[in-house]
Amino acid sequence: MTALTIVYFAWVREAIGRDEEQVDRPAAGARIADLVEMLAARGGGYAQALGDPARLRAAIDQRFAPLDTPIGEAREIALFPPVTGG
Amino acid sequence: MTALTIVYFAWVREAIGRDEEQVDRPAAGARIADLVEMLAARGGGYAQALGDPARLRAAIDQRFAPLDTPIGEAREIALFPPVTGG
Amino acid sequence: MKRISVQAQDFDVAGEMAALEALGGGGVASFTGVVRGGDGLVALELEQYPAMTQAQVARIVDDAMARWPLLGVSVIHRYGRLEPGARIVFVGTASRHRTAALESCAFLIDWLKSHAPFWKKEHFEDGATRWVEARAEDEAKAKGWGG
Amino acid sequence: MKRISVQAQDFDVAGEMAALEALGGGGVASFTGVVRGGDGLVALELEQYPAMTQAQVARIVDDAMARWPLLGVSVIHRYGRLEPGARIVFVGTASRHRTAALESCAFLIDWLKSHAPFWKKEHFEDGATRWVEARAEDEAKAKGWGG
Repeated sequence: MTALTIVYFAWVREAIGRDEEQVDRPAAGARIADLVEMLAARGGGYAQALGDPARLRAAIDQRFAPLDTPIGEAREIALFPPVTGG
Repeated sequence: MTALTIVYFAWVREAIGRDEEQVDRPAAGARIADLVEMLAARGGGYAQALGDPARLRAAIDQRFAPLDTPIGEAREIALFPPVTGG
Repeated sequence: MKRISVQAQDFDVAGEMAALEALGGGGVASFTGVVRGGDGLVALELEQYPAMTQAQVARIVDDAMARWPLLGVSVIHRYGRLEPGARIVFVGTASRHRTAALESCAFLIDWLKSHAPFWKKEHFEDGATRWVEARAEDEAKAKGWGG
Repeated sequence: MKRISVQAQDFDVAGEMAALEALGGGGVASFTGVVRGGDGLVALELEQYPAMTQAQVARIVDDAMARWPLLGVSVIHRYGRLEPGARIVFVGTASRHRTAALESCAFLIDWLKSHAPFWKKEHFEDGATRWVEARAEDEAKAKGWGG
């Protein structure tokens, strides 16, 4: 199965120290929250950026999605703080 | 006592055929509505312009005022249709 | 900043906007009214009550500045003969708070519609003319702001 | 008319306004957001999600055009490093109905605040930086429009 691209923005990106990476696709049925938990378990900047999911927002294939959304066939997951545009 | 200036706008002005005139000051206690009735009684364009007070609005000394406002010491009464600015 | 002008000539929207942006607020809201064409309209003639207009518009602007935390307000209202496409009115507001800028802009234009002493006469290509009638809806909108 | 641009460079408010006025509607509403200075702020850095931004803004504009009878919408959002006084965002709407123009303009800016993938980082004169936190108020405003 293809890898999954994860992209990071704002302080999530800064804490992790990269703006994009490829990860192995999680098991079928995994949700974004499962991916976040898995990444946070790496510790360091990952734990700092992703340890408190309540502070995070996400998008699947460039569309906003709640953290409990199944990853399914997605190609790109984005993790970031609540947006502050306008 | 000084005369009272009456100014007309929009179709009130057109029907009467003038934009301003001086009239004798009505008796003490008279309201704008009394003035309107008096002027309408002149007939012709006056009756056409002022015969239906419900279609009129007024100002006393450059401030909007309901037709039942006493004329008092006013120097200028304006009679016109509802405004359509903006 | 408070700029009020009742004038016959056209105005420079960019200049007004730039002056409001320069006040250092977070947001500038504006509304520009333009003469709508169609139905054979060749011109809109705006009559005003000169002795009253400027003071009445100033009162409306003061009301807005009392109700919202505004850094600046600019209101320009034209009179005279205006052809389709011509600007009639400009309202611009600047505030640190975008909601204050947007709401006060809406308030001002609603209030000008029903409380500024202007009357519009339509001129049509067949020579006919018609005074625009006030719409009950406009009066209701202005009343909706209370005060 | 539907114009959407996500760009680093500044934009020409007058040109956008003129294009909206030329649509023949009765009214053009606009909101321009400007970087606020103060508290030692030297710059605001706007990060975006490039693959998503344009499409997401287009969806918000389509929502507005579905909800209000609009003749035209123009949305410009900048990214990159912006100094105090610089324009960040422009929303312009044109409609035959002033209420539609004003309401849709407010809707669009509220929606951009909480649904466009931008993040703001403040840079201060002492070298400190701080990511701007989303305000619950902005989210509530966007939700207030329903949909």
